Amino acid sequence: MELSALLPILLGIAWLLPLASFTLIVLFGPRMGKHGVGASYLATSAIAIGALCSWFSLFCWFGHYGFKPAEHGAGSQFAAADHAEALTPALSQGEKETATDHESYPRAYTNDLYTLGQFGSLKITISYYIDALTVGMFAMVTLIATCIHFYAIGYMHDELHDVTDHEVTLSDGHHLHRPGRFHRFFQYLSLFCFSMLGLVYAGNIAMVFVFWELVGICSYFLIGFYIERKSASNAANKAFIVNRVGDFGMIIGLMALWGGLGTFAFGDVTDADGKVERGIFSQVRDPANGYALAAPDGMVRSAAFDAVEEIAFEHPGRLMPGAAASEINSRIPSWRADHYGYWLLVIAGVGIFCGCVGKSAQFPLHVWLPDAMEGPTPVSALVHSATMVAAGVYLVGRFLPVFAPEVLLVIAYTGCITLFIAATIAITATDIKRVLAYSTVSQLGYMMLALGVGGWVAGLFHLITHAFFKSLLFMCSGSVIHATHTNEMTKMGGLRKKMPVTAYTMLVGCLAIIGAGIPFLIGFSGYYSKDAIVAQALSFSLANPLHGAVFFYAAVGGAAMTAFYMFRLWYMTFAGPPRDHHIYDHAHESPKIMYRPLIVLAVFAALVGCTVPDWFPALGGLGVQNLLEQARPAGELGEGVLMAGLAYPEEHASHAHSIHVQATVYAFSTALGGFLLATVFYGLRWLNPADVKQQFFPVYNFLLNKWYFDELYDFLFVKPAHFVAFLITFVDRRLIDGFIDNLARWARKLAHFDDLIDRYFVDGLVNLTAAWTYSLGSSLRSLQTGRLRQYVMLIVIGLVALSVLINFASAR
Amino acid sequence: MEPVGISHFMTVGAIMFVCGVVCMATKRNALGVLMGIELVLNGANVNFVALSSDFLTTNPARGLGLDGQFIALFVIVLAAAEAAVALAITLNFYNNHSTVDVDRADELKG
Amino acid sequence: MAEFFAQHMPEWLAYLLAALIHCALLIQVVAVGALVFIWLERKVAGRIQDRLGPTRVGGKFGWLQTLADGLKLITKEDLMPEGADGLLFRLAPYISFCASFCAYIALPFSDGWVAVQLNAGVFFILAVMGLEVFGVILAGYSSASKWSLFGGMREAAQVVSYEVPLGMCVVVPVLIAGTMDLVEIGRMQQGWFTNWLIFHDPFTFITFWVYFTCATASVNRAPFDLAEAESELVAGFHTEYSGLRWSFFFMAEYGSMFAVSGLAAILFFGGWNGPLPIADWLGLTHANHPVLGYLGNFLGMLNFVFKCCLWVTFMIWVRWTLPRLRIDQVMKTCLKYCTPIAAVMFLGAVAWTYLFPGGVTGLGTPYGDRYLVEVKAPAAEESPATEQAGPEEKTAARQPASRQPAVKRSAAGATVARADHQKMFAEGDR
Amino acid sequence: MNWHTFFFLLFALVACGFAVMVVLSSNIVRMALYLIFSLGATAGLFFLAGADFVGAMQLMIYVGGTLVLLVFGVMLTAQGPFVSMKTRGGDWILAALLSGSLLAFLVPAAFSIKEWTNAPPAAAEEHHAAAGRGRAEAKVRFALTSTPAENADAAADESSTAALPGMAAQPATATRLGMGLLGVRVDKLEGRSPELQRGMSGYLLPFEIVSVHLLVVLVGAAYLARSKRRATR
Repeated sequence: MELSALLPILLGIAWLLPLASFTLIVLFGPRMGKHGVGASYLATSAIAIGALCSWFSLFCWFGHYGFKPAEHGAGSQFAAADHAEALTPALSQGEKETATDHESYPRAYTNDLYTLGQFGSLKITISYYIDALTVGMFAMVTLIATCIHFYAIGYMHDELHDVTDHEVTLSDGHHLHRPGRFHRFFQYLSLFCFSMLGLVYAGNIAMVFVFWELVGICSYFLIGFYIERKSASNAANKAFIVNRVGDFGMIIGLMALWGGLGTFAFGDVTDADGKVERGIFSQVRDPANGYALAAPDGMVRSAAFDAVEEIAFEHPGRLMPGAAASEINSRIPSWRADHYGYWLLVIAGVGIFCGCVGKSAQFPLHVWLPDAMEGPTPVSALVHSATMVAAGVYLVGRFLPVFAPEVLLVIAYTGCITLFIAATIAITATDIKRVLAYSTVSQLGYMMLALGVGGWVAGLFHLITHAFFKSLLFMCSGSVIHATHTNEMTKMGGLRKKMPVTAYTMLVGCLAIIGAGIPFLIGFSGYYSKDAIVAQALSFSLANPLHGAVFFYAAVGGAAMTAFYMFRLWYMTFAGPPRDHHIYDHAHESPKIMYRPLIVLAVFAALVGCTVPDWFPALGGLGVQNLLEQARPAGELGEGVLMAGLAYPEEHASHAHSIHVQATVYAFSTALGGFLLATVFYGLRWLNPADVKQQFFPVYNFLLNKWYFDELYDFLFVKPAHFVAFLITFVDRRLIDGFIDNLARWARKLAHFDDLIDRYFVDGLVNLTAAWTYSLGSSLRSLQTGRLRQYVMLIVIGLVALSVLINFASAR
Repeated sequence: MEPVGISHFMTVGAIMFVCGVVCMATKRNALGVLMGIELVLNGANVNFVALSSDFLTTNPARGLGLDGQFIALFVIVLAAAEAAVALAITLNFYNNHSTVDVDRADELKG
Repeated sequence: MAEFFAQHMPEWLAYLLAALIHCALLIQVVAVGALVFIWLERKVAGRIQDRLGPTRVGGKFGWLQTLADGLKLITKEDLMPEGADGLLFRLAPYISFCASFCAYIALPFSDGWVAVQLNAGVFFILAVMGLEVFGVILAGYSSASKWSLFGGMREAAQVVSYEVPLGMCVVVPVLIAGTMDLVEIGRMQQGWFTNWLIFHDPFTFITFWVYFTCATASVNRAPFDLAEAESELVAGFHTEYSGLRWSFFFMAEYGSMFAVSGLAAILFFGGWNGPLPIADWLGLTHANHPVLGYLGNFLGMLNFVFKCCLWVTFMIWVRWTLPRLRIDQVMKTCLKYCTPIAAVMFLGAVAWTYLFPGGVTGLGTPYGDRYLVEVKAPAAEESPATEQAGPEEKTAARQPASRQPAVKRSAAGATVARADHQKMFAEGDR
Repeated sequence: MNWHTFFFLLFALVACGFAVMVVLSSNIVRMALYLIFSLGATAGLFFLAGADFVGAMQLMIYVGGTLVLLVFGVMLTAQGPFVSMKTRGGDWILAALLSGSLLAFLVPAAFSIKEWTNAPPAAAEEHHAAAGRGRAEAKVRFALTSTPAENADAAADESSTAALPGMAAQPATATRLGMGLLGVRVDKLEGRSPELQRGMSGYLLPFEIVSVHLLVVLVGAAYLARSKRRATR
């Protein structure tokens, strides 16, 4: 089977199976086995089969394209464009494959599966866009989701029977007692998997948006899983509303894109009659123009609408005669040279990035993610660390060809700020899950930063490695919480003796996230991805000293902070003597079904970053980085138009030895510093953190209160909103209601009058009729004699009469 | 008289029909009424069958064809059903009133 | 025959004469049959009860005993009860007898030896035999005796009930043959005895026994002779009858026995065809010479009569073996056993003919496909060749090549195209 | 006067005569008997009209089933006063008037259409031409052969000589009725007239409905006639 036909089917199956599982659980969930336990099996098997399909398609991809990216032509600047040149014609021809030319392998498959509707030029379709990134994402998401499903079977077993929620106190003083919601949890998980995979599978931005919102609603459901808890429902609302803010920007971006380009599709889609509809990518970066970023014609035309109208007036006649159109077209290049339309492109990019900011919890919309930890831990592991929050990063990666350098700079700054703020907060947090949540935010900032400085592979590579180790960390923390029934690290300690598997898998996760490894030789997955980011930041700072230095130091400092808070976490939880003996005595290792996925994920977290060396037989070059390299968008990122002097270096430049070594040394040494600091404070307990706390009391408080973001937002947005609502309530209650009440009073009086008419006049008439009918009926009643024979006689008389009539009628 | 045609059959049918009607109208015995109904149905059947015949008319194409016989068959079958139910009703009536006089069955008169 | 007469005399006289000859011949069957069977019954009863039965009249076997009885009955006084409804009382035995006798009109004794080859022969026989019950009912009513009335009522209930399974049983061979023409059904079973419909499939085999039970019940033979249950009702419906009228009832009963046996023989046992096609081997066919054909037919008639007698004897045997059933048992037998079994057999036979249109054993010639013959548009052109063709041609006609008609219809419809209502008066003798 | 006419007259007379006697008789049992004769003769009329299957049905279901049932009912209720319930004179007069007027319309109506009287067209040529179309000849002859061979011969040239004109045009009906009840109108294929060939609508659905109807009636009748005393006991 052709790869072009196979991949959509395999990935489509992986995508749709969770939907089937969701539907079945919605319909029959409570009846699946005892207390709906079958729902978990259904959901797990659905995503497991999906994982098989995804991995199979990954193997197919490797089998077809090899492990390494396509050869680059002699390090030329246009090397990428070179192979991308082959890419886009292949795209435009759908799935044409010319095996003769090595360079012309299609790197992406896109096509419409089903047209939902066509409104003029607006075509809403279900389509797919599959390249190496898609395949890699599928493999990652389904694998982690499968592990988490298994894990959740164990973690959520409390929900199999009636639950008494000790965190909810009812008005009568009792704790809430409710039936278990086991099946519902898996129902949401399935829906989430479907949505997430659909988001990755999607071939157009409209479909992306739909699934974007779907993952949002799933997140909402899952955060609010313990809906009775005030904090949980608040957190769910917060997540949803904050995301709306970002999505608003995203809609603006979508509109700008569609208004300018007239399409939602990513790649060029060939429809049934061979007509090629050019997608966003090829319109923004025209293959004929060497994949250079340029404002497309549509954007230029709409930006220069003054001039367009002028030309239209000059050519009398209706509806833009051909002469006017050709005139306009002929002047488009000159307008473009004047940067008409470039702003539109920037707006589109920033708008789309807004959506990503919301979803990926970037500054200033990062506030929802820590609160989202109210959801069950498997949810945190799957949704709020590994997949959904990474969707924003994924989308930025996917749209990188569309982003102008200015947009990228915005992205980089956003990521940079996020990275720093989140890392600082994570240092002081004591809730184990919150630490991880801020860590997640911080790492997402890393990714954004990487993408913003042009490190396409670096950012997405970190996305994938982070997904593994962060989900691992979350699941380990879940295991700890499961064992201790508390989130507070201050009550833990020494748990590694009680739960070794959890402790050491978590250690693997910590090592992975801080990027531990033997420099220049081998390391955990984070070692590779973080190195790549730091290297790219360094490379960028060489090209743009002004911005670049900020980014580089943020990245390096972030590495140090990461190492510190992660090992702070690990030491506080697992090392040293126990702080709370009651909790310690009751702690126990989690069941097999929970710690086995941990082991699987630990293996992946450790190894996923490695690239098999080239000299290794058969598997040489196997690695995520090379896989992502195959999906790298064509064309250079270029230079800023609005901001002169903003230049983006090729990502390959960061592989240069000088940069690479420098970056590795920086990253490793800072991480080591952070690690040592944490060891001194928490592992060996040579220094007392409380002293430091007192010394830096204002800073500590500032960080403990999360930079007062929630208070700030409360003051800026929530309070004014409450005030406006109060005003509106006043108007509603006093003015409008009063008016309506008076109206009603009048209507009542009128109705009373009407009632009199009704009762005496209308009813009188009706009663009179009824009385007449009644008397008529009783007088006619005597005709009904009950004599059968009489009836027969009458029938016969009627028959004869009828015959007579007919006879006369026909005689006439 | 010769040749025999549909008209003759229909005359027979008419006579049976009228006899049946008179039977229904005059008999006080419920079963007599029932017999009258049977006669009426048979009179109709004679007509149907005659009209379905090919050689009782100079223009068979305008006849009913086999459809007439189909209808006759259905009439026969339904008459059987009707007789069964009518008999059951009559017996019930007889059980309850100890008579089969239809003139006595006038409890629902106005 | 009528044609032969018509050459010498006016047409109406010829047909009248032919009809009378038929009547005379058929009445012989009933009358002589009754004579023989009554004698047979007494002999069999005697043997079963370990006695000799009649021995004196007419030599060693007492075979003239019935005749002597008949003479006695004729000479008896014809009594009528005082409160009786005279007209009905007198009429009842004749109705019974006529109904029984009428059945013979459509009963073929040999290939073509039938008074009227009716298109719906099976149906006709069943219908007419059903009329016999009127005689019994009227006799029961008009006798002004409660025994008689009870007998008549029982008879009415029993006959009406048993007509249902009887009709369903008869439908099974009709379904396989695809025609209701008894002559056609008989012809289909020619050849070896494996061609007999009773051996067609397991369902017909069972159907036959159900048919036989129901037939026994519908002719009021023991163990179903509730209408004349001596031990309860004195003599049932004919309590008040005497003399010749009484003997008419008996003639009717034996006539009916013979008729249902004949029907059984035709529907299930190959009719006039012997177990082996001896007549064919001897060349006794019309194809060779009319006279030879006549001889063959005569042989067939002997076959047929032998089979009928066999089943009548069987009925007699049953009568003297089994005790009489109670009325509720009778109804139960009918409604709870015979009817469902017959229904299942019917469905089974349908399924069988559908699944094995060519038969399964290979022993018998498959004849179920006889009714799968192509329609020929105008009815007048329907050649009776199929019907009249020799066995070889029939086989040829059954070849698969001829089985491709778009619309299928009964060959019976084709073959009996000429067997018209007018033939009721026609000579069937060849 | 031929046999057909003769038998028609015979059956018609029996049917009508006994029908009238049903009306005139006041004894319910006699009425039943007369009804039997009347309906039996009607069956004969059906045979004469070429509807042999319907005739057999009439005998079997009507006479053999329905009327037995009726007689059964008569005998169940035929106690003293109900055997003969006299009709009042006024009723008779009224009934006679009505029946007379009804007949006065029906009989002329029966003869109102020329072709129904089956009278041959005036010219003899037309008479023969009509015979070719399958019209019944007034004179009915019988196909009588003594051997199958002759029979075959006679049948072979049946269409040309029209030895049995009426019958040839109207073949036996049982199979075609059966097929029609199963929904296949083979009779319409037989070229009666192009007008009639239009449509192949059969009677499968009515047949099924009637079957179910009969079942319902069976159950209903059993329910109505069941012994209620037993239930209270």
